[in-house]
Amino acid sequence: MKKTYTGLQLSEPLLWEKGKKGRHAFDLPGRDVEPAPLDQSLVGDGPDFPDLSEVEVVRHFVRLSTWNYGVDSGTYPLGSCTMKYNPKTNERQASLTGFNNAHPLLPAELSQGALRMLYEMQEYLGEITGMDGVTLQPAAGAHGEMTGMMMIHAYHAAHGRQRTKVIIPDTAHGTNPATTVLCGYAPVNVTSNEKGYLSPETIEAVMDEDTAGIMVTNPNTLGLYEENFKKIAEIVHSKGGLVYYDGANMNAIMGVVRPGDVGADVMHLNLHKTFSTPHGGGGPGSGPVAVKKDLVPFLPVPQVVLEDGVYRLKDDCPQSIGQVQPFCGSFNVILKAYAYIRTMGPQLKLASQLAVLNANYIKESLKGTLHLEYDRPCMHECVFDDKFQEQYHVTTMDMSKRLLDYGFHPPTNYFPLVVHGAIMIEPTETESKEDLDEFIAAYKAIAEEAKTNPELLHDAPRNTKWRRLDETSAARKPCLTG
Amino acid sequence: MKKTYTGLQLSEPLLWEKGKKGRHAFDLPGRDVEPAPLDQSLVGDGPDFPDLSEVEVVRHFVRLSTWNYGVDSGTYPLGSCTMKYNPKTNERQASLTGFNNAHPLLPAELSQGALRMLYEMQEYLGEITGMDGVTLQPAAGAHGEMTGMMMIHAYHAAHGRQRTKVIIPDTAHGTNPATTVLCGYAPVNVTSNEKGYLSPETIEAVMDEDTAGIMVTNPNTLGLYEENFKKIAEIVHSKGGLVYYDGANMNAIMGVVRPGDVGADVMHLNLHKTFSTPHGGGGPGSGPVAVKKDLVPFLPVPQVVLEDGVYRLKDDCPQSIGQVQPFCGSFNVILKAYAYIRTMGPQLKLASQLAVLNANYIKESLKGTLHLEYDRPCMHECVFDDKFQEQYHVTTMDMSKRLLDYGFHPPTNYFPLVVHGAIMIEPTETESKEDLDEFIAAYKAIAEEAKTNPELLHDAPRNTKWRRLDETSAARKPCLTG
Amino acid sequence: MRYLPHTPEDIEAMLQVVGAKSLDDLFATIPPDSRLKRDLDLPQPLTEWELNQLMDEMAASMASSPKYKVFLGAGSYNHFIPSTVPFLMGRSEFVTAYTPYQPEVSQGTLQYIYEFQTLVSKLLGIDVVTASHYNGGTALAESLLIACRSKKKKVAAVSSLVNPMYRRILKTYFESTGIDVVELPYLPDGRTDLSALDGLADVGAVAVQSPNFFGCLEDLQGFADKSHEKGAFLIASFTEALAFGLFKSPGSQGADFVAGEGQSLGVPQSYGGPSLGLLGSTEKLVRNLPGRLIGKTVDLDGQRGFVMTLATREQHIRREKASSNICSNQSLCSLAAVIYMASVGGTGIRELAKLNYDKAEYLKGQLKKAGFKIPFETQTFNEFVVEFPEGFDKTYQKLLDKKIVAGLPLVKYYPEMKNHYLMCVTETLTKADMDDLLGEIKS
Amino acid sequence: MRYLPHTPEDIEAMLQVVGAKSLDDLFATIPPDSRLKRDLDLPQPLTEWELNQLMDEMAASMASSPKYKVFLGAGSYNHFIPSTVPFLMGRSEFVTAYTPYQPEVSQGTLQYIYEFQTLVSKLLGIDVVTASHYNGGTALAESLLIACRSKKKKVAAVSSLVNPMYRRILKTYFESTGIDVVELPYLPDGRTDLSALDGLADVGAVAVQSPNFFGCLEDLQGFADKSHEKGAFLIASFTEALAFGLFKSPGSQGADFVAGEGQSLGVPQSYGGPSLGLLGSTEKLVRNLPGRLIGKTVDLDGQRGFVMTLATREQHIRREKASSNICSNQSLCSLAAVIYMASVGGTGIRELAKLNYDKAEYLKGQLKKAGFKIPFETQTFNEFVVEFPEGFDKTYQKLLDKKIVAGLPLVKYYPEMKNHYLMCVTETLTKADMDDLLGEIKS
Ligand SMILES: Cc1ncc(COP(=O)(O)O)c(C=O)c1O
Ligand SMILES: Cc1ncc(COP(=O)(O)O)c(C=O)c1O
Repeated sequence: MKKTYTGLQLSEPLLWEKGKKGRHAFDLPGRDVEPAPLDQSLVGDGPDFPDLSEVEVVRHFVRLSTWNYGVDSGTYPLGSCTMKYNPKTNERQASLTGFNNAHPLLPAELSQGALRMLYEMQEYLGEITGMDGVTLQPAAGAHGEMTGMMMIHAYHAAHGRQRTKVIIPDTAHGTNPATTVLCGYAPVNVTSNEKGYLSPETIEAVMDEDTAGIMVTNPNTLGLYEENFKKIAEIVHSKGGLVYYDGANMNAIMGVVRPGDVGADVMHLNLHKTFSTPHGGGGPGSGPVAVKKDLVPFLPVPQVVLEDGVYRLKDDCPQSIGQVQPFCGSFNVILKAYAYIRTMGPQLKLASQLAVLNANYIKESLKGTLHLEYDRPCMHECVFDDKFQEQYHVTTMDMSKRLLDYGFHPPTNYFPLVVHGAIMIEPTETESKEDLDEFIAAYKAIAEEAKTNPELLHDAPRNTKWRRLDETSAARKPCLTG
Repeated sequence: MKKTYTGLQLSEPLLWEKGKKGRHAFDLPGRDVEPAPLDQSLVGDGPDFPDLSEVEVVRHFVRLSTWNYGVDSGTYPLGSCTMKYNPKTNERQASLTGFNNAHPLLPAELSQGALRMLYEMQEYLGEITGMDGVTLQPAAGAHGEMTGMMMIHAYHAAHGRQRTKVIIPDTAHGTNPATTVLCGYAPVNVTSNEKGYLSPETIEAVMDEDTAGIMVTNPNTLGLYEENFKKIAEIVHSKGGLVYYDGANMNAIMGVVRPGDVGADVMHLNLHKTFSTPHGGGGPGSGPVAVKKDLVPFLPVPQVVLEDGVYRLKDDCPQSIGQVQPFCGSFNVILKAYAYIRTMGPQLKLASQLAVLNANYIKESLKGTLHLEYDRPCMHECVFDDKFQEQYHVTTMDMSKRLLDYGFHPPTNYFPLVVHGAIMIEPTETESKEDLDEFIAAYKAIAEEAKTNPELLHDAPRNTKWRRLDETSAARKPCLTG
Repeated sequence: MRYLPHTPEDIEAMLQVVGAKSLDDLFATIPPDSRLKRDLDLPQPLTEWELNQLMDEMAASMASSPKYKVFLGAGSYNHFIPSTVPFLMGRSEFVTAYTPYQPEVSQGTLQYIYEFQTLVSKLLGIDVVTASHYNGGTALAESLLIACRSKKKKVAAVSSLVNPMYRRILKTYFESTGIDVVELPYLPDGRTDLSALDGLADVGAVAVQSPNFFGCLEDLQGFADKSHEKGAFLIASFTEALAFGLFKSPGSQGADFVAGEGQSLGVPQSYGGPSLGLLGSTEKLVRNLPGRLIGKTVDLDGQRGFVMTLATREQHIRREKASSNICSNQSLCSLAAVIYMASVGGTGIRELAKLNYDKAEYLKGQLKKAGFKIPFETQTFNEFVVEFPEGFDKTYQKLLDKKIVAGLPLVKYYPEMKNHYLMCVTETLTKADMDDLLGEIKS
Repeated sequence: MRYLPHTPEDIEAMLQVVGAKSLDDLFATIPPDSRLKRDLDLPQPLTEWELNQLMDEMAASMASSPKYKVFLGAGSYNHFIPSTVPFLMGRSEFVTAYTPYQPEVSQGTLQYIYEFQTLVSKLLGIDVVTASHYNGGTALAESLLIACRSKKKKVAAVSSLVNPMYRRILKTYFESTGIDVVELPYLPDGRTDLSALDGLADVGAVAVQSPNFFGCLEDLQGFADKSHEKGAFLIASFTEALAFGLFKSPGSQGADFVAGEGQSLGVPQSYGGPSLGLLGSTEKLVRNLPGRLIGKTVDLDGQRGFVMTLATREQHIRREKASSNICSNQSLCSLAAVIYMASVGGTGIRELAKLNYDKAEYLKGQLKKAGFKIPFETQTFNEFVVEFPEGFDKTYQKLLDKKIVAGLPLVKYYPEMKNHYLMCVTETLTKADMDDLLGEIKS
């Protein structure tokens, strides 16, 4: 079993509790022009920032960083987030001056490298998803959802009759219903069957000519493949609806299933999950959207095209929904994902296979220890809950906090909502068998502690620099700036 | 007072306790040639290295790093080591492909950038030291000492009569006597006076025509300027000897004193100390040697020269002592020091002034708390000892270990040897007044604890991931490989 | 494959535990007719060394500064970024973490976001700022939506001098919302026509950018007063946050929401992304804000710490009732920004802003002197419009060959602005660079 | 100055505590006539941005790979270094620490050095390896010194095929020691003449490099036997440590000391420095070794940990009786090496070594086929000697213009070797690069 230790972690105040007026950590370029006169009535006081020396800045952020746990620290099986290893070579590529200092409005002839990368990326993602058109613009998964749903909206508008509703399964990520509303549709919530996925009958029952379509996450957030996906798509299509495929969980099925082959009309990918780009602290992401032929005219502009051997940005697309980003999307993120795809090639399939292998290995190894609501072969993640521990008054949260003491990042807790007290574990393929064995052993040890010494869990974490934080009072009297 | 916390630090086994055969974290380039036959009798088994994946390698070294304390973590007042801030921009410069991938035997016309940098560095160091010639070859301070002493040896040889002895003060760094012996001289040990520096009489008494010269560190390792330096140099010169100036402490006097102006014949600089280059874990260093006119012919080859606007390496110098490095020295280290000098310019003097200000501030602030053997204005460092704490059976070491619990790196202990139980504090100029105040407060608190609760100190450190390590058994049964 | 740690023996042993016969067998729950029968048609894997070569080549093809002298702004600004920023941002513990769901091991992230919120709120002169939005355009779109919804009104009035790329985003976003976006025309002085508001009814929000797309400073206070009079919120937008080092902040001029772009603050241009949407409001409106907020609290031992807070606005709690669908944000960009702001400091940001201003004024003055027309007399920051003589497009092409990008032709965005160019000068361009440009233009 | 945190008020307050009137006053103990009366005559400070520009220009002037195809070895080798190596090496806690005097907060450094010692000892097949020496040349010099001293003999026999740069270092080092360095001639097969030892008396150490400067593998076991017979130590030197991924290690062939260069193992060439001196010995001789050694131990709680050990050999304890004067070493380079070795792995290093070998053999074979002379038939690794026809120096110059550096002219180091070139091929050069070279040479 993995043993962790406590050790020295340095304290560090807030930025403005440090510093002194007149210090700086930035070189002002030499002044080579005269000061120009100014309309004083427009001049402000300037922000009251602290002044710090370079050493102070460096130590501040180095110390802060040591309070964090990342994938480079250890196993980070946060379900639904695909916290796989972020290759270091991708950072090297993304920091090349030619890319980093490129202005997004440079003439096309002077930015062929960037455009080529984007163009090829569109092609690769089209192949991976089995779709006909791709936009790289959306800034994240949720942004992709919105872009996709707006295209569905535009499609129905173009077909002469707007619809009012969208079907949302109970396993859906919170972004799905939120997106639906943002795009002017009312969500129609439907439940999954006792096996954890959608029954065609359920959809049949609600799908009608006022329904714009359905949003399905597949594999769904229980980590299960929607076995009736094709059938459901047929039902939706038969009523003139469209199928939105939430591809955030694509890490399970690259090279195995192409959503475009099984009935998806529109989908997004999370490059920052499936394609290994770092999104420290919450982002940045990139959520490309891929569509079938019928929806290609509605793709946002600009699109990257190849004409006569020259890559160009095209924005004269009359049916396009328009723009969702000022420029070409999260270029630097896309670049890292491109580097990843070029490094993996068709072996992306192996990554998916091993991601699924890892998840099933955890599922099988822990299923006596933690309660498993849906005991079926899973895809990239598995969802347990705390039913076995209820008798000891130990919760999912308690076990997660104890896991911190053991040196692991906990899984996702209390999501998906369909499982009470959910423990959603997504190991990803970059964890080795040894890593998984240690993680499994830790959970087993904790489950044992839950029986013999539940206080240990209620009191956890104890090894971390901070103990549990008071979230209630934080929300009651919000203090959002210092 | 600075408060530190314990927190989670992850454990990590040895490299070969991880991994599995067949993994790798390195891409073998594609094979584009046929395998060639081999004389099997010459073929070995290959080293029994572990096979690790990239994730395993990354986590291994990230975790190891978190067990270390560096200048970027906090105050690191290790006396005699000038642990100043290592500017990050210097790392950027040193990682440029043009420099990093340059072969040292490239024709001169194809390496003008590197040669120009080296040439200008020779010039700058000549100006800073007040000397006439500079070699950048030595790999570290001790290597510089040896290079310098070999030049003195060659000088005497060229002047027809070799000498046998070299005068070494009791405050000298251990490398000085060791170097003397390596260069074939016998050290003549002399003591400093009651004020902590050398008296001319002491030197007068031992200097003779069999003595090749003297090695003087100035400021000396007590942090004091050798007030009689000029006089001593005259004495040594008058008997035909040469003065070796150990410039490792140059951080005290840049722009204030130039050794070449006060009688030094040969000296070395520690670029990795005075000129801010990182030397994590013990190196790499760079120890350029500067000499007066008379010794220029003996400088090692190759030398970097500028002829007709082209920089070249010159090695036809008949009197040269020869080569001390295969190529041009620690190029990448010199480059960082060059970047530092170009960034500081004549403001190097201000760095020295503030280094001296910081040391004196600590000296004045702690002198009631710790015993100060030589109570005089100091240069870049000050040397206390544990005499006040003896009565509580608390040693210099105990206080240092307790300082770890407070989140500081301790000063140098038990050096220089002339002060029993020495506590040698060199803050450097990059520490702010606030940093020093916290450090002073910590020492005061510890001195108080020494009185009231000495067990705390004997038991320290307690907050670190490791407690005191058993050095005795490590040396008794050395285990140097795993 | 160096990212995949599984040896054949590992796979064997694990399959046995799982009870599957092969890796393919793991996908047995997927109907066979849904599965791909061939390998993905992607280029074969590159080694790290081949990848380096490919990327070096592609990067080398870009007309990036400093190789090119680029007088472009228009929403993306070239500013010097100290080497400490990428260095510190590159720390594994920052880069490879995610949303700070477990605050006990995420205080690094949480504290820097709290610091980010604080410094940005000071810069923009507004009470509260979120942990980031995708970019200035989406921040503006979402704030307009929220403003109109909370006012329950059907019209959003938007200055025609809001960045055209942002206005296109608004158009897209508002398509399915039932809210009308009405554009406010601009005046001959390069500012938005405040009086155009008079004719409008049912206005929930007014959006004005300052400095606006022509670089001109708007009378935000005037817009605030008039908006409030009409029962609407004023949303102040911006693309060049550095301007507030010198000029009055939008918050101090009565804006209810601020929504703009923070790329200037230490985020590389990177061909336009990822960027850093800044979004804030007065304290009253905080519960309407979309996206993450970090708040101060204490732990069980009373130690100060930070947590995600007011999450009941967010999709993962509220689902269809959330104030936005945003989930992942631009956290690493906000890290860049907070390191940058800490490095520049209060004293520095003012000097830096002044230098940007002075440089742009130099070029403006010299262009004027050389006989070119500066159509708008209004105060600008580091961008301004110049009108060149007919046929300048040929000179523009010629300048590209000389590695100078002489501003942005405006005609694409404002058809009436033929031969007008938007010029931007930051601290990265020297007087010599400007004189070169002037020399070339005049000859 | 961004590195200097002192404000004028700080300085004032601190001067007061110190009792000095001014910063100059701090230097009152320095006699006035010793002080410099003017400012240092150095170029004025550059901003970070000016520095970047200067450095970019200087770096761009270098004929570095991959811009140039460089067939040079001779002690510095171009090998691919995974991006993880600089990334991990760049961790603040590694870079900005120093000698691990306080083991409780230096276990990161201590463990990696212990791992370094272990992996290098495996690679070289020797019991013990130090924490590093300056470079292969100084490691060789110091080991020869120690060997002769501990044998109390006056002659060091050194192969004439030891890297000439190293032999120059030996010459310098031995000038003042009273020990004679005698060179052993080489044979027509490109190996050192073992029989030349016969005639020598009072030999304390024999130094042979394998692969030698001509790239040829020496009969180390033969040298070991003969050296031991003569009561001398065999010191095996090397410049290309990667060779031992494929060929027998020096330790396994009877060497008492190994002393060579580890730059190949993940350390950038960087115009020759800093490099990585590797120095090791059999267990018996460990107390003679110069420089740092890290040993395993436990802490008070019995937890495994590491410390500097056997320090009584070192100058800071033993002063004039130390086995060497070395103090700072090449620790960060050893960090690069241990990360590199861990990345390549046991399986990988063999394949990589084989690939180097095969590539060099390809070029050798093609050159032979094209009619050029390969003077030595002995087994080589990734370097070999070729003799080109008279007048090849002009072709060589022409090739430089085509960005090809066609090996090292040997005549500078071996006057008898006119028109001979030392060619090196590592995994970084492709068949296409070699074919280009061949095409150019033949035409
Ligand atoms: C299934 C699913 N859909 C959508 C999203 C939203 O993606 P993003 O966070 O990039 O907006 C997520 C993210 O966690 C997800 O897991
Ligand atoms: C005074 C003095 N001289 C010489 C040296 C030796 O320098 P290096 O460690 O670079 O060999 C040192 C290093 O600590 C020193 O302080």
